[in-house]
Amino acid sequence: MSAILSVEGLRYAYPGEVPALCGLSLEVTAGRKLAILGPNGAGKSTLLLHLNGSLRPDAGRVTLAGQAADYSRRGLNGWRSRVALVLQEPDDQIFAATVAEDVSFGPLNQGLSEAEAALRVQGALAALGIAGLADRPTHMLSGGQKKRVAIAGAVAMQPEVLLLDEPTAGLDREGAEQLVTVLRDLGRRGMTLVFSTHDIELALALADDVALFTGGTVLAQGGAGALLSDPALLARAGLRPPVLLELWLAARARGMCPPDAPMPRSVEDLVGLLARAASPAQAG
Amino acid sequence: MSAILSVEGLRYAYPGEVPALCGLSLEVTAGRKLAILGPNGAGKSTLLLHLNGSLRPDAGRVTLAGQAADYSRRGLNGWRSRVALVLQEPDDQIFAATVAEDVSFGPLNQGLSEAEAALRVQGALAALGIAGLADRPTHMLSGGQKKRVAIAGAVAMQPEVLLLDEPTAGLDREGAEQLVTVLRDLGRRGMTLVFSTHDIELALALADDVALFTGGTVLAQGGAGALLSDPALLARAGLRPPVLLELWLAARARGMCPPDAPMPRSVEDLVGLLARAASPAQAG
Amino acid sequence: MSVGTIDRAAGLNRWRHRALAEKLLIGLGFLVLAVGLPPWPGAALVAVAMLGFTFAGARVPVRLWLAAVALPLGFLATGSVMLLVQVGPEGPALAQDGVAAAAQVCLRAMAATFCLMFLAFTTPAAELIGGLRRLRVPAEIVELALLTYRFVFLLADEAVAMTAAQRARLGHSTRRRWLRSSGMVIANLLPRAMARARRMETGLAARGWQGGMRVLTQRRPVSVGMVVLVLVLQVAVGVAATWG
Amino acid sequence: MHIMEGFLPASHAIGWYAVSAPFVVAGAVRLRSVLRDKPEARMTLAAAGAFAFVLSALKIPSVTGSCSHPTGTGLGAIVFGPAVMSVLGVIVLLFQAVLMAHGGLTTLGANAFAMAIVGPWVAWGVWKLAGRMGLRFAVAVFLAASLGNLATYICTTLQLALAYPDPVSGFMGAAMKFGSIFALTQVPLAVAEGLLTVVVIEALSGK
Repeated sequence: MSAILSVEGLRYAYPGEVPALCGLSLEVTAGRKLAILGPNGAGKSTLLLHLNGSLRPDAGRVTLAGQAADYSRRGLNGWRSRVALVLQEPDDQIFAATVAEDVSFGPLNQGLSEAEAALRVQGALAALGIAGLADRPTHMLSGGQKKRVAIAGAVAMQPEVLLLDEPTAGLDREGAEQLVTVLRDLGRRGMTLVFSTHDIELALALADDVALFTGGTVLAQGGAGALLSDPALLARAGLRPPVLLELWLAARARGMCPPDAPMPRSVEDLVGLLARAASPAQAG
Repeated sequence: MSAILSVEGLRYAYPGEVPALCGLSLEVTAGRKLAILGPNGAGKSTLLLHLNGSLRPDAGRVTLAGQAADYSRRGLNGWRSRVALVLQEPDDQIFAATVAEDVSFGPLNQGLSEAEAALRVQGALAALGIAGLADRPTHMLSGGQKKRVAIAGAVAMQPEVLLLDEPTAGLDREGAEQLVTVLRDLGRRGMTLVFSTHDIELALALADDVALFTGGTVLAQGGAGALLSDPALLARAGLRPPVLLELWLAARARGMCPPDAPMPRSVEDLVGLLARAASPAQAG
Repeated sequence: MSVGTIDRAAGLNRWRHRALAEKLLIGLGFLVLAVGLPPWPGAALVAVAMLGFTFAGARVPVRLWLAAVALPLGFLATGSVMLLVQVGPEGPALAQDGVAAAAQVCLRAMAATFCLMFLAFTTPAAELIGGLRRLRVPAEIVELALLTYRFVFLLADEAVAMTAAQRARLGHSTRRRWLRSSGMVIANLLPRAMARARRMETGLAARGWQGGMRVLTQRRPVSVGMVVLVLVLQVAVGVAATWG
Repeated sequence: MHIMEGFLPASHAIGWYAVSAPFVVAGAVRLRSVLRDKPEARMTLAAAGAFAFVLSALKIPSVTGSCSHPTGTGLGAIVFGPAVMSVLGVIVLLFQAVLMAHGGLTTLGANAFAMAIVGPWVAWGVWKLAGRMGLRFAVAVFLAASLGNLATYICTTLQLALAYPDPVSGFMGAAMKFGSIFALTQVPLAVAEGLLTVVVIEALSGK
């Protein structure tokens, strides 16, 4: 368990505005999926922009694999090869005419040959499940497709860490579920994921760890299970537990669930728990 | 129960594209809240644009309070005074420098005097719970505030029907809940609401009736309770029931809920049902 | 027709995957013939050939094509009326050779327009712009054009949405209000365009952008048969028009 | 008013390319050095170009009851300067040709001269002059935009008259012919564009 990225005492204010980050510290553990969870306007995007050097803090520091951040042009290039950022709005990152062209942009910027870049493009499109879209003009994609193309553009750079700003914003449930599957898959291949979201259900479905954000600081950081099932803590960040956990907690409080059972992550889990409690004879 | 708006056999294709609406019929009952529910790309926004005459169908017809739609300039002006439309993206509809100025845009266009328009603005801002923002510059609003300003701009025209495209898109849970409260309130004052959404939880929380959309047609229209708790039907539209109803259905299937109990609309409702079933002695 | 209608058709027609060079040879080659040869029978032959390539070859949807050609034909109608009339000391009168002159111009302009329409309907604008690179246009200018292309669709969508929102609030109910509303749309579009530019800058920097905008472009193989066919046709048209 | 594809004889098409080329090449050279120093200026300029394009696709009502599209040359010249507009203007004209079948490739030189060179420079000149004369802000904007628009049309008229001189009265007669047709539609449009630009600039400076 090593911190691949960490920030300490980060402060930042956009010129002429109130501070967006007010002395914030956070660790990103290699190989895990971290949700930056909080309401809109809490400073989540601003933090992500600091994690790949797009913004430079007013005070505090960012450390990449133990090394203090290097904001020289060269330093930034190396940093962004290791830590890729996917913005919330895919249209802010997709600029080329076709999907394959667009995804090749990052690898070519990394100085790869055309042949290597072509392989990277293939690999990234396959990983995102959009190999069939390679020749599609980028302005003819649906919202969900655009999102995946933007992520493929980052994945093609083979970063160690992938930062995603509100990855499921604007997607319908099916689109969001497909994306979660793809992201889980990337995590399984060893990529570290950090994503911001105001959607606690997404955090429950995808995150190993959660950092609870509010008003430019981290209220709490820890394992997803513990944090997301603490209604008092969530309330302080203006959030409510996921419906599933709310039910679980309510049922447990009334003795309808075994108190020592693990947190349910799906409807099936919870129904199983309730059923076990209702007919204890079947329980393990 | 009279239909204030109805469409029959509506067909529409954007030039050079596959049809967005393929022979669609639908009724909007006065005084009720109708959710147009379906995945992205199902044609929901296109339908809303037909309901206030922004688009003219290739075939089929739209009827407003029993009268066939009149697409003359005069007819459209009258129609849009009675049926107001709020787009998904507030930035697309907020133009003026301050909130009050922006909200006055519609009433002034209706030919009201400045004094009358000012009253309308006051009323609309109060109805949306943002009277305090009247003098705020529009570029200094948060996402949730912008949304309410956009709705106030429509409400100030005192329409009979309010059409809303994805009203909670991009809002966090708190913002969405506040908006739902405001919209319920408008409904209580007699305004007919039609909103599109891919969020089945929103439909559950707000709608009286639901029209289930997929691929440019209405799969089913009916009361929210019956439709949203029919997993087979929802699956055909690429949707899953709300987590709450999924749990309810799963629990009922296992005999953990009374089969004749009404559909729960909140976590508390469901826990109550489960508790009643677990200790039948307490049950009514 | 919206801003993207023709370009969308260009991305969907049967010849979408033909090499750019072939389509340029057809479109530009015949365009040069249309303007360079005597209109009768040169331009007439070009027009027929282009209709063949457009509809039999690329299978461009006729209805869209007709909608797009209406605008230039409107211009042609007004323009050629001018050629029918002459203005002398005793006022306007029918020009002596006016009919012949107008017919010639009409023929040439129509043939040339068909060539332009062939290119527009079979080749996405981005591919055409990419072709400028090979004409040694400086990379910076080509990249600027490509980014402009990208922004055009995004801003056009925003403008369409803003206009729809204004209509819904009766912003076009009188001419005066319409003018004012249009001004507001434009005034709101400019800062949004600039904000978009800034966000794109961040987005691309995150992808290692250092100034250049190199991407892998797919070069499609040129079909020798097609090139020979086109060249033979062009020579034939040239010969027929010059000695015919 | 774009001159349509193929409307000009070959010699005129080539001639106007030759006339426009120095302006556009000078603009491109200048732009290239700007872009080398500040790569991020690409984004801003591309956004400006797209803005000009979208502007030209918007319908605005004219005083006579017809409606048409603003040229945006005045607004562009005031906001971005005329030198930049020469290159952006050519890019926009190219897109108008291939995305809307508006204008053409053989007539690109002639259209560029009218819309990307004459219009912006006249608008910019009027804008500067009006400023020096101490005219009111709104009046200066109005004059710059409407005269820039008008200059574009006068230029197009002269281009057409040069190509198709009247059989009896020659170039002057043709200029009157084309001019009288355009005057009917274009003068009100120039006024509309002037008013529109005032609304835009005032709203912009209010933000």
